[in-house]
Amino acid sequence: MRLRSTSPHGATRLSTVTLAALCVIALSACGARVDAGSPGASSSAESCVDTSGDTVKIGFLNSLSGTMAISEQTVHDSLQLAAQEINADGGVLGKQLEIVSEDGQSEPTVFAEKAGKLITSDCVAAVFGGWTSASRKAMLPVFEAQDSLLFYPVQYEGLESSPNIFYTGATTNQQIVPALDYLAEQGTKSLFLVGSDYVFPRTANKIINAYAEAHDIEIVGEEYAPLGHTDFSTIVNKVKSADADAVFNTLNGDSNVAFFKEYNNAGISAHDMPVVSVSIAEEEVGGIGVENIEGQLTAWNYYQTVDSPANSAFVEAFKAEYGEDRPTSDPMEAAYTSLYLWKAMVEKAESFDVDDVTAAADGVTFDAPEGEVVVNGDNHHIAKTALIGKIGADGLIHTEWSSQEPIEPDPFLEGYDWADGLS
Amino acid sequence: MDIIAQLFAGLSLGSVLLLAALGLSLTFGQMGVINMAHGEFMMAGAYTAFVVQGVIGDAGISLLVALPLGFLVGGLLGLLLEATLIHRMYRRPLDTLLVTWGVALVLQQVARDVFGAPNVDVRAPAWLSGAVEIGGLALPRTRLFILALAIVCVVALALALRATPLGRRIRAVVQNRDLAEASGISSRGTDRVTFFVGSGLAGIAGVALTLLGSIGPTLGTSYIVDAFLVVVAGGIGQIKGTVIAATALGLMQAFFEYSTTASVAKVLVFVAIVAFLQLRPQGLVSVRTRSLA
Amino acid sequence: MTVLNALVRPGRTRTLAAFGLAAALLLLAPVVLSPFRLDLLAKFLCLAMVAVGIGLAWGRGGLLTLGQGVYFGLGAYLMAMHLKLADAGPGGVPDFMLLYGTGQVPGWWEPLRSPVSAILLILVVPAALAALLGWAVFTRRVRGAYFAILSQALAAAFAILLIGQQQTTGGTNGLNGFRAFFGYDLADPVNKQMLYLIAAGVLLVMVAVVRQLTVSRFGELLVAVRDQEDRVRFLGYDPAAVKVVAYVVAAVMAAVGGALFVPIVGIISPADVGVVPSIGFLIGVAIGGRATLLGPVLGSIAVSWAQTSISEQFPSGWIYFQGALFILVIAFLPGGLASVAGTLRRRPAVAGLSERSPA
Amino acid sequence: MSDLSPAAAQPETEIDLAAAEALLGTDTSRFRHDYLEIRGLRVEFDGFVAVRDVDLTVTQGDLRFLIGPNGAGKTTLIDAVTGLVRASGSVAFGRTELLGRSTHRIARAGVGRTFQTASVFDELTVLQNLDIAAGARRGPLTLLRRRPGTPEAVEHALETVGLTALRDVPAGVLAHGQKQWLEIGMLLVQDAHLLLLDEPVAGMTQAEREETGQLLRRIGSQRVVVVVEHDMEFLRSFADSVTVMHQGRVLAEGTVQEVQNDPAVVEVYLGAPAAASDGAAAGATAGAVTSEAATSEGELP
Repeated sequence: MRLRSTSPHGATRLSTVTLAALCVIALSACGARVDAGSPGASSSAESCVDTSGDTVKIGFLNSLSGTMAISEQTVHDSLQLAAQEINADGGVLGKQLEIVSEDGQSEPTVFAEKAGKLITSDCVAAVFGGWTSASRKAMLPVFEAQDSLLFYPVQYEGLESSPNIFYTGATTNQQIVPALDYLAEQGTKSLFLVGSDYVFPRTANKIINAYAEAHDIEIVGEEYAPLGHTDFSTIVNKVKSADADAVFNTLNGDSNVAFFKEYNNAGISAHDMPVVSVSIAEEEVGGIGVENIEGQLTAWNYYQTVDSPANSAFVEAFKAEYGEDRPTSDPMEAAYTSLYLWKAMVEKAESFDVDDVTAAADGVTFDAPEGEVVVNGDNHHIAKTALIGKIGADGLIHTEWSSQEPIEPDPFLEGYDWADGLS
Repeated sequence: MDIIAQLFAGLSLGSVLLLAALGLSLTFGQMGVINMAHGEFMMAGAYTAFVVQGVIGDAGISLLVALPLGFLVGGLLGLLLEATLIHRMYRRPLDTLLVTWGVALVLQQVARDVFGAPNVDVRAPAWLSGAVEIGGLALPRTRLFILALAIVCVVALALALRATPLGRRIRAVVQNRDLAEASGISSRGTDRVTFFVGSGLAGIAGVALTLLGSIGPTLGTSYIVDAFLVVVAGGIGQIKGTVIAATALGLMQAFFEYSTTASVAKVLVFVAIVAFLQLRPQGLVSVRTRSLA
Repeated sequence: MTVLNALVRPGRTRTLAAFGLAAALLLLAPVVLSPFRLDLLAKFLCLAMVAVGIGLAWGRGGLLTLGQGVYFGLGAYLMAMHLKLADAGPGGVPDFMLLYGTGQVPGWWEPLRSPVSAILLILVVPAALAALLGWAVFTRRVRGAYFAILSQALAAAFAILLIGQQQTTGGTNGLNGFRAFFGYDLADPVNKQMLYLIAAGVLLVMVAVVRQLTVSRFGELLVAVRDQEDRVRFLGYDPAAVKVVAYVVAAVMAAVGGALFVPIVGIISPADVGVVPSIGFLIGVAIGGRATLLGPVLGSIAVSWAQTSISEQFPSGWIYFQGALFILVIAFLPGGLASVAGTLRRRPAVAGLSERSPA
Repeated sequence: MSDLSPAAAQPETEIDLAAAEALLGTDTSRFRHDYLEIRGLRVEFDGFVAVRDVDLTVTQGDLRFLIGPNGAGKTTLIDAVTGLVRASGSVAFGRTELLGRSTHRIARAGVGRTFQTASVFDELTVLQNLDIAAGARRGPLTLLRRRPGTPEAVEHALETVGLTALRDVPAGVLAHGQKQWLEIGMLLVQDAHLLLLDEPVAGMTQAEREETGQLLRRIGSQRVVVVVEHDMEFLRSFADSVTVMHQGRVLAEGTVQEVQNDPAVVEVYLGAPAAASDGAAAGATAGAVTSEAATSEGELP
């Protein structure tokens, strides 16, 4: 009996020895490889994009599941639409586009992983997608390391410029600054800032504070709610007692619904204290409820109601493809535009090679639904026209004010004196 | 005046938490089942309100129809869950947590596939829009309505548990399953009814929440952690504890949020609960039992 | 007698053989897999480290911890902070602080400049937090569902805290864009391979540690505490101390997994540490067999692999699949796949799941 | 599962008193002349007084039985001594005051107990159960290593309670009586010097009772032992003295004979004043006590 209970001892020792041996092998092996490969040999993998056939692969990377699916699905849809149109029209440089779709699952790490897969396993010529800043920040090192291209279609907080990313949404001087210009023009003397607690609202509010100081506007309150926050009675109480001329709203997603219902129920009207939102597009109006948000303001570069032939064609094609009840919005339009811009760049470069495409990018134009846009080759953003809109009873947004002409992108706000020291 | 406004905000938040937690205090508190899909039953209630409004149109009537219907939808989902999965797991309470988490994931995705990913809107009836002015204080009607609804639910549940034969059966099974069975009470039947009522309350909470926030597939996830904290802090097996804990949490969140920020307030509330459980590990109100455990 | 013996004690030779096989496969992987797939596998191994710890705390100790993301996140953030500081160079300021913060490195970041103290902190900080929290909770006899819910709330609070401290933690963006790992260029595929081998080695060490813990007297005591906490108390032990040890070991393993996750994946953000990922860690453990040694590792790797490959095919299919896994495995196969694979082992594995409800 | 049913797989087991000598013989001088002294003990649950004004002294060599109707406070008394419920008054074991200490510290002071429903670690083997019981004073390094063999005390305990052949069987598959013995074995290796046994022979066969009684008597000669028991036959055979509790108080105390003849005891058990002091009353008492034991099975643990 005793023998049996002691016998396993040998086994443990053996396993420990095996383990130690394995670890030594593993570590010594890799040590050697590092010595051999590390100094200066750190070149990124050669591109494996195959352009020899009559198709070329591109990647769409959007969150089709998880919390961000609500927004990113729409971007995905309009990217598909653009690809179909381009293919029907003969493709790019005579090659049909072959779409590889990946789901970012609303998680930055998955975006990084899938970006790597699209570039190195699927060998796509360019990737279109991303929505949250976190997902873009997660993908950025991947695209830089692999020297591949990302087209990012959403307005964002600026302060970024990567040679491997084209930003087709607005940067701050094309959305937030014009909105402030508009408010100042309307005689706004005090502002209350409400935002979700993450990078875009915090950066936006930093800019707003600097602008306000230079333009004699008083910031009477600045509140942040955790992402997904659902109870806004306290924040609305604060807004109400602050009694500002207007509210600048950088809340994200679901929180907008709770905020506007609370705002309305507290008896504050768009007339007393208008709210300017920078994250609410046509898609979101339905979820918030038109009755809760009618008359409030938004700042974008595109509305479904924009009056131009290009937009009529876009809206018509979109509705034909996805249904009459589906509205079009700014990020959708920016995504749609991004694919056409890439096409134009490739055709100008007459090459799918990343270096050739970026070299050819400067000055490329496209007659987008929002109006003509021009690529800035220095910072990889595009010149866009700013539009302040008012939400109507029909659930659509109607332009109230326009910057009249495209504003040159300035992601680091270098052209604004008051913004010194912001970045 | 700000203090009074915050007092109301806190009470109102407390009433929302209470609605979310009341059903849990039955299923978790009385039956020991950790139902993570409770939040999704709330979501089902909210979508019920959406569908009902689509059919009826009039916001007022549809709300009044949706409340009992939401109870029914939540309850039936709960019944289904109990009958297919939970009933075989009463001896493994921790495992119910993971199983119902799986159910929650599936229900969320079902909602996404059926109703689409974007949020939908349920209009509040005219008689609930705007605020009631009392001494210069504007109290939103929707919040007053939810406060009243929470009170009604608590009173009805307390009466049902105390005064009806069904309630007596529920309490008997909770206190001693074997003895109750020996005295002829069908514990299977009682379990089902308890789960039905608990889940039905989640449905009602979901309908009520359409007045305040967004209606989307992830509606439930925003409430589930807070709701469980309420039940834990309130103590097992007593509605009284749940009511006090919900109110206290609501007030704490409102006042912390007022003096700091919403993020910090959430963290502070959590710290307060951990500290509180140091003092009273069994929660506010606990039933002493003479057993080893 | 011998039959009974075999029933009670998992075959040692078999465990050893499985261990050796796993080691061989791990060593073989770099030869067979493309760099991208190898990177993925390395990431899975990091997640499997969390699973090994959960296997000990939950499978053996009955501590259903829904907050392992906190320790995973602590390890990951500490490592990420060190990498950011190292990239910035001596006295330098990480790029995101220049953009979104004050442009100053906060004092509590400074200890992470030195590689040695960074590694020490990665081990010590999570261990200290777990010890403190575990001690507070377990000595007050908070257990079972209460413990699970508290640990879940901890994960929620931790994520909110990280998001709220944008200037010093990167907020929702998290920390990313690392160039080097202790002086080795992260863009170099050879160094990626080295990272993979380190992860594989660390994982094997962890498995060996857990094995030693489970076959030791401590392992028996842990099972005793799981099944009859009060009885153990009447024998003169403090069950809280036993639980704290298991909890701390699990926390440290999660932290190390997180620390290696950072250079391998290149990013850590609050989305990887909150409530949802914390529960996600459990599914692999449950599928593999929570009370077995290799079950959690294999289950975790299998689930990660399934997540990647299924979501490549059917975007929303993964959610259904994950939900179905939770439901089917936990409800109908509580011993995990290990209980099917080894019919001989079935009895102890299944019996291990009858918890005594605290309430 | 079915092939593991206790009846099918297990050999007969029996108590080995000779082996107990080795365990009890290793007695250190630490606990010589032990005694349990309870003074003014009071236990209250939310206003309900479960135990009040209890004074009780039990010395080494006096195998004490504690009896009383359901709800008399017997188990609560043991709970109070072992720190499971909060109590006021004084409980001293030797010179050590036990009240106010945590349960595991009380256990380390040499107090051990069993439960009405045998509580062993079902998933661990008999050997592992005993090894854990023997190890409360082990250092961390010992704990983190595998058991190098069977400790001597555990070996003796296995022989004493007759479970040597079943040492590697999970305790969960043991027969009811065997579990009870295992618990007693655990108390022995735990080196408890105050043993509190809650219905140790409930559910045992007559032969098993006899053996258990012999063992308890042997233990009682060198340890302080308190047995809560309803079985009057067993009590008469083995008790050195008896304490009767009723409604939280001590009703009577003395030898078996004295207690059986106590009018107060008779009144409690029969619900009427004792008529006469003849043997009939005593017999009636015994009968009443036994029948009470039969109903006590339904009592909550």
